[in-house]
Amino acid sequence: MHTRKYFGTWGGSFIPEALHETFQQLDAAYQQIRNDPAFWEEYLHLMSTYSCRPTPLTYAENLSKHFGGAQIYIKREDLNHTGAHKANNVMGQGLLVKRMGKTRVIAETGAGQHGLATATMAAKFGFDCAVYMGEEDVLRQRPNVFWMEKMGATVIPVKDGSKTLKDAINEAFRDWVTNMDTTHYVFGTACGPAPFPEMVSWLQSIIGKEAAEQILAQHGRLPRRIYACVGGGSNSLGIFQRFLDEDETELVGVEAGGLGLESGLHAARLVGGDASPGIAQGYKTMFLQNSDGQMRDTHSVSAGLDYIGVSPILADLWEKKAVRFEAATDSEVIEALDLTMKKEGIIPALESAHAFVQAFKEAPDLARDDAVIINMSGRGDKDIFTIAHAYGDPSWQQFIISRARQYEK
Amino acid sequence: MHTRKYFGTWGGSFIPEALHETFQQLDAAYQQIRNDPAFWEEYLHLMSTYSCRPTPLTYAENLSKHFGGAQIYIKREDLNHTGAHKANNVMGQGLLVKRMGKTRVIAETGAGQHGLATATMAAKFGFDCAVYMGEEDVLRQRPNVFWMEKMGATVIPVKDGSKTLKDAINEAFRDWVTNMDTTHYVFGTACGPAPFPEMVSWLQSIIGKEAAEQILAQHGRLPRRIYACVGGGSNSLGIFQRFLDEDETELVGVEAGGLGLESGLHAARLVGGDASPGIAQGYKTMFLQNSDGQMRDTHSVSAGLDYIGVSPILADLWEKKAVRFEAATDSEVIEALDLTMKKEGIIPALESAHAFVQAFKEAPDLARDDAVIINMSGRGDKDIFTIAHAYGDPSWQQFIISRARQYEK
Amino acid sequence: MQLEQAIRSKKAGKEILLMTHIVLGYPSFDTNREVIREMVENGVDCIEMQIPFSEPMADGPVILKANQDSIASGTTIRECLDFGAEMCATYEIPFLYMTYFNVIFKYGEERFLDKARDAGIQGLILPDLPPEEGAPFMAAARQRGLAPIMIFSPTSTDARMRSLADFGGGFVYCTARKGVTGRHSSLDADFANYLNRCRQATDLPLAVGFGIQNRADIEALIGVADMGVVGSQTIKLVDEQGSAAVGRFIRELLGGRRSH
Amino acid sequence: MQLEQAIRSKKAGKEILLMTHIVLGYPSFDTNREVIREMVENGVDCIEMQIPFSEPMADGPVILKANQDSIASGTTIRECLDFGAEMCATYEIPFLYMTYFNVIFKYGEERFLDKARDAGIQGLILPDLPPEEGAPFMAAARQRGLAPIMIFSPTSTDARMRSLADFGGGFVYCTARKGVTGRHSSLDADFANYLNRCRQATDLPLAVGFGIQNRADIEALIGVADMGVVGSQTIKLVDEQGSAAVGRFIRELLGGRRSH
Ligand SMILES: Cc1ncc(COP(=O)(O)O)c(C=O)c1O
Ligand SMILES: Cc1ncc(COP(=O)(O)O)c(C=O)c1O
Repeated sequence: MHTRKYFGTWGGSFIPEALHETFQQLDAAYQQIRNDPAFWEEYLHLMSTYSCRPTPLTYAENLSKHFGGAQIYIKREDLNHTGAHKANNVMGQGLLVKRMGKTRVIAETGAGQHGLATATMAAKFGFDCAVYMGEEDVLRQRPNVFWMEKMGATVIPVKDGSKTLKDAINEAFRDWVTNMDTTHYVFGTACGPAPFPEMVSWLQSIIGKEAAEQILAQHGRLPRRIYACVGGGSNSLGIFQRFLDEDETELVGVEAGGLGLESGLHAARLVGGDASPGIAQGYKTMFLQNSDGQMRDTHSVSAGLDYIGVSPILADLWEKKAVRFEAATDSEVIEALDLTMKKEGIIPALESAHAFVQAFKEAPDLARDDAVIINMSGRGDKDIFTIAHAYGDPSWQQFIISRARQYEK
Repeated sequence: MHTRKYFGTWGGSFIPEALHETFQQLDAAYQQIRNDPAFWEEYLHLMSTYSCRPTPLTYAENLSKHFGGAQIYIKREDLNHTGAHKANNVMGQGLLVKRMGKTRVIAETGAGQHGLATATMAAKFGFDCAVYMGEEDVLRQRPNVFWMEKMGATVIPVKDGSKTLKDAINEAFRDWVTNMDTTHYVFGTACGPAPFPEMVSWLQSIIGKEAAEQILAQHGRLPRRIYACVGGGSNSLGIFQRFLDEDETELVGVEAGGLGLESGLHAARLVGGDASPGIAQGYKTMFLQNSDGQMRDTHSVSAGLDYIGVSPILADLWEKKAVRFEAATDSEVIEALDLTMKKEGIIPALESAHAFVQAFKEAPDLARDDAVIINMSGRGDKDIFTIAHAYGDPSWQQFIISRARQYEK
Repeated sequence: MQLEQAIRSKKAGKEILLMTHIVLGYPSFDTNREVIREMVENGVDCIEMQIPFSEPMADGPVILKANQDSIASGTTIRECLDFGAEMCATYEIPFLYMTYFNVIFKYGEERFLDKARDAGIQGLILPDLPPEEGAPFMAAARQRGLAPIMIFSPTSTDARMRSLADFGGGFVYCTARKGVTGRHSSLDADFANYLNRCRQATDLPLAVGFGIQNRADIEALIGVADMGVVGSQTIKLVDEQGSAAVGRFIRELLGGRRSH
Repeated sequence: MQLEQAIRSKKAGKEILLMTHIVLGYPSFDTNREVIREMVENGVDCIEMQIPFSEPMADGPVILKANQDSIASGTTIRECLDFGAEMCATYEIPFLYMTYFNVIFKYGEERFLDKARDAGIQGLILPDLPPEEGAPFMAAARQRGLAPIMIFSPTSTDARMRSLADFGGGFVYCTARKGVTGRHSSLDADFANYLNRCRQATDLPLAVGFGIQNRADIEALIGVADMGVVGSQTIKLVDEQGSAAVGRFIRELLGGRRSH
């Protein structure tokens, strides 16, 4: 097979000339692994011995009863090593880097999940590792920074622009354009120049392959709907791809509605009318930008969905109406998180909780013998600083204050 | 089969008369599940759909090379739902509580791991839940308290005695002695009055059963040694039991050496000469106590090993020399943790890191074709407050201070 | 059995007997001395002296704290045993030791029993030593004339009570309710039914404790039990008002009855 | 092709040409005006005017910051196009637009090209538009007499250079090294070899940029390239010393040569 560069009118590879050869090599290496069944075997072996694949499909009995409609199943990507689906992509690219003979990896990270996964992979494979992270995010996500450093990675705070994910991506490209001989850029989601969107989606497709088998075994037939949150698009594509040709399954991507689509403070690119087609960070998709083509600030309670662009593959599926898109607001997310913790003893990441919101809205109207799957892309305990803050928990505040006192002495 | 009350001269059931009937019922219920193969099936189903069993056995290639001796394998209990082996015990007891028809569970917790696991189980099964936790621990382990509360559990700070684990256990018994009609006490480790030591060990035996199959598949024969940390003893017994009759496998339990055995500031009951036989908290074992039989304060960097007693089953195996015991100091633990993060991208819990210490000491002297297994009882990211503190990380301190400023306004 | 006889003969002239409780070394042995004097002089029939233990799992907050403070202030088992001997030598009423089994186990079971017998102690209350674990120890106590006091609980079945009674001596300690010491008990119809079951199960005198706090509670026991037991309430009183307040409290509990 | 002719005829009388770079609206259009005047008056042969973009992935810290500050201060594409027209009308030297493709894409490709042509702009530098993506756009530019400037990198193979050259016009922009703008380049043996490869691949004039900072760098280009490009260095200079310092800097770069 050959890499698809365009998905409908979306995608492409808008890269500086200095990276032309690097991408040629990457593409060749990708095609090689893609066409080599031994690679997928090696990948499966790694993921089942180093991470916890197959991840379980959990039947959420209490939530199902609570809503009284569809039977709700949760695909547990949170149980991956490092706590999110990000590991699937990163470990796969790690194997690729080994084949390419490179010795250094770089990555961008927003919430820190992808950075942590990359630092982990680098430790495991013995690569040098630098992680670019917006200065704002470094400040907000100190625990992840701490672990990355402890894994031996260098975390480089990016002080430009909005000091968040998109700026970290630019900075990673600037590094790559200098060090391409030794270095592979481990892109964290199904965005960026080809072959990243396709390659990342392919590595993540393990989610949907497992989920299909599991739902057939547990429920006896395919689900009516699948819900996944959409940041760059990797976890949603990961679970969606397997079901694209299944007529009985509707696919629902949920974007970050932030303070509401009307507020302008959100990160919704495919719902609401605030995004428009554009070309940035090496690819063409729907971007949150102003009429001059300058990228806008985005907002979401979840750092991992707080991004200006979206996978070109999803933009295409959106245009073709093969995937339906919805948005969940910050406050809906906290509510869904709360209910899920109380009813099932499960703590979704704030990102993942977006998918829960939409599933909860729709489950009551489905039949009892319908199943829906929520892709739980990651675990929420990484978000304690954000979540405890969002709840305004006074004991938490007291805890932090007393810790600080200890350090201020 | 019948419950073993005594293991050698250790164990027993030293309980107030008010609990006599409760223990009779518990024992009967336990014997029923133990003799009912359907229970184990149900347990396996739950653990493989709600948690991530079988947990992987990871080959630690880099560490193995680093030490140049035995091949090091890591049993990944950290990948369980809620992040530690505690889930095995708790989910099993959850199924038992359902069978007994009780509607409320209580638990003691030190680090918060067992409390979190119990709160999670209670949410899943729809039980009311109260968790007793020493006031000191509530202050130190606020993140776990936060999550327990969010799962709907009531966390009750215990203000008596040393305000730590042992006091939480006493307090849980006081609750139970009042509310036994509705309530089951989910004991967190292989200690306490019969049938807890045996029951908890049995539920944890899933670890060793899996590990044996996995090491045979991956290494071709049984391991030369197995290392596990020893708090109450549940994770170590969980992996050891399957191998007790295997002559080629030596079992090594690692206790908390704290600031060194000579310092007196440790929690070593079976190594060093500081503990003596005693009877407390409902059972007979080796306790860290003074000559009057008053329990001593213990110390460990890891809250989960910081306990006065140890499983009576382990005391017996110690006496019979069926398990060798060693101790790891706080500083050795931090060093082993550091190396494991850098070499393998894996973050052991501070408790688990004790097992790593001893394995690292011994691996170089074993042959290349020997395998050793380290039982990684839990993940270390729960310990960020302790670990970042132990490293004296200035950015972490700055982070906490700036968060506190936000709250002090 | 020495203790059983003592209880029976004391009971002969009274509606009900009163047992009180102190924690040794709390707040000090000197205060213990004063409190016991007040108790004896004001008509208490029997006193249980608790040797403190760091893990008193069956005690509620008041006694728990007293145990811990006593240990923290340095109380040793030797001091407790010496003090017990002093009290037995000073007063004529029966004294018992109450403690948790580890204290005895560590001290040496035989050695402890010998010391207690030599001191003149008449019984032992050990809330964490059921006969399944303690039968040999209980036999050794009886051999020395020390009564092993059995505990009945509302959760004990009739059969269980009968079986417990076989191991016991002196009297039976019936806990008025489930739970630990300290909280007030309501002595209602269920309670009456329970005490009736206790009565059926044994011929030994019945003492009732846990949450007995005032004269009304004591009155409710008249006719159904042989002895009331007041524990936490005296400790609270001494904490708040000092040992001098104990005499009046005891007189109130006994409905004005003076010492014999 | 207009631009190529201009370059060739300028080069005829000189050892080497000089192209400079400004970021439009940074720190202001007024300063841009002064800086350009200084540049033209002191002998600059060609100027690339960068229309700022929020995500300038190929630019280093100095130009990156200039882009962002310009946008933050409210610079619009309309202002940039108007300013470009003004400069073309004021000075005779060739002006180019440098930007990232999204700016043009959002504005409308045809509309942008028409505006640029009407203004008198002679070429376009678009570091994120390789011919694989931009061939039709490049053709449309050429139709309007706007030269699509191709970029060669040391990582470009000979074949790739030849293929790129087919799409280009005006001159070829050879980046002196890998990486982004701003950092100093060492113009060593590898560099000579690289420029030789560039020369083999195309007949178009060769401009060399990325890290050209002083007269020595320019001298090193004499005989091997047609034009040196100075970017970040001028921005830093204006930041530190104001636009008045630009004239002397340009004269230094040109080795004392005055404007024609
Ligand atoms: C837990 C989690 N879920 C979802 C996302 C969103 O990314 P994507 O849409 O690529 O899955 C992130 C990104 O950081 C994440 O950490
Ligand atoms: C991660 C972890 N490991 C080990 C332990 C020690 O307990 P045990 O010896 O029962 O396995 C604990 C107890 O909290 C724990 O949380």
